[in-house]
Amino acid sequence: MDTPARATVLLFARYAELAGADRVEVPIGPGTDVRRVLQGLRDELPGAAALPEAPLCAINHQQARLSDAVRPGDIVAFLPPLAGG
Amino acid sequence: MDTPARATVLLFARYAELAGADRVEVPIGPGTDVRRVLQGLRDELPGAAALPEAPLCAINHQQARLSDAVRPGDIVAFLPPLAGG
Amino acid sequence: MGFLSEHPLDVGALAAAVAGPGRGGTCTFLGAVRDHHAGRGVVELEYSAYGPMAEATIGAIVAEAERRWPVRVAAAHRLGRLAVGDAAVAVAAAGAHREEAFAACRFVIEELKRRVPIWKRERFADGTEAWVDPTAVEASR
Amino acid sequence: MGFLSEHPLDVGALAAAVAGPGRGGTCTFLGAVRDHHAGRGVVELEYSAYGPMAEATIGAIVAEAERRWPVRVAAAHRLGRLAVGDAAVAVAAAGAHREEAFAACRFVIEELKRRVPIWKRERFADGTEAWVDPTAVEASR
Repeated sequence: MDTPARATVLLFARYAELAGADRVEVPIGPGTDVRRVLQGLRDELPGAAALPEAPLCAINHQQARLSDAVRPGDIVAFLPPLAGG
Repeated sequence: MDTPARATVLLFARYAELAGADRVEVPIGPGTDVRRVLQGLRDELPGAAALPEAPLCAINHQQARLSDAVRPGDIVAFLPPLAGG
Repeated sequence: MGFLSEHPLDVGALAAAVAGPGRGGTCTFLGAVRDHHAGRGVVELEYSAYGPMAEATIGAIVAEAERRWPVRVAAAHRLGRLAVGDAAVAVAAAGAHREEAFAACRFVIEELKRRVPIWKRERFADGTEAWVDPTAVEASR
Repeated sequence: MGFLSEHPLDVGALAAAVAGPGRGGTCTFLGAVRDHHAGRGVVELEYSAYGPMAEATIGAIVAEAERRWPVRVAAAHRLGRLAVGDAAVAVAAAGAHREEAFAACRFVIEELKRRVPIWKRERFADGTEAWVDPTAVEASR
């Protein structure tokens, strides 16, 4: 049997603190989008329930939308409000 | 007999080149204004005839008008178009 | 040229990097850690970044500025712990005339703040700490 | 702080002079001698000034900027012979926020160019020389 397809989730700054993790491997199936990945995090990590409904997100280091598809091997990132400068 | 009242005229940059002098003592009388000082320069220094009719001018290091009065001991300056920076 | 750095920023080096005999105007901006924020005393900041995305975004912003104006631009953002007065972000833009140097420098610092995935945690004079959320802070400025 | 100088300008020193723990944003402008002007190759410039009036005017412009915005400002203008790339004028403005730092820096360079009695003579690549008259030059920029 194949190992299930996976994506990597990165969490930063306050979101990493809330979730208690800054990097999580998640299983993905056909039709998985960023929103479903976020929902999966909430189900797996109690602290992730405190993440907002619609955080900034990225796929493979590029800004993305919650409705964008996630493919095996993708790196999905959830970004708190930016505070550089 | 008193020595005549005088003012000092300063010329800069292109105006000094035209007039062939950068500092001139000029006699002044009652009612002398900057315009009359300029006319006096034209009469005394052949090259000064090439100065414009209404150059920028200053009295005692402060911008002035051609109609401003010139008093004994004043420093009158005629300034080519400014080109700092 | 755009990059992240764990070491102190040198805005003079950025300005030198964009200088050239045809570029008579250089505008720089240096953002340093202030001793106060939203009415509270600040003693230290810690910056963290989503490194690959942040570097790519800084590079994209620099390239946008260089397309939009006839300028050369360099920009850098510091990461790690910074004390009050330490430089957090530096931008230099040079062009033939001052208009484009000012415009490009301002554009780059605005876009850096808006688009680069960097976060900062403030330690206050009273010993507490907090992540900075500019979306919450604007009202109190 | 505003002054004329016969020696090379150091914009970093001006920026350091206006820095402070509450001033998180510093904008600088450095104007350097370009290798071309109005379509001609330039090899050297010579700046001269009406010294007392120029120093007083630079000081007045700095004071105006510091009254108009919550900033500290330093400005300096070079005199004498300059080669291509040499700094002719430098301005630094620091405030709590970048808006006032940019606005004050821009104001000061514009006013310096408009109001300070300084003149420049250009030596061109073809060996000729001429006084710069900005009132004549604007049309050819």
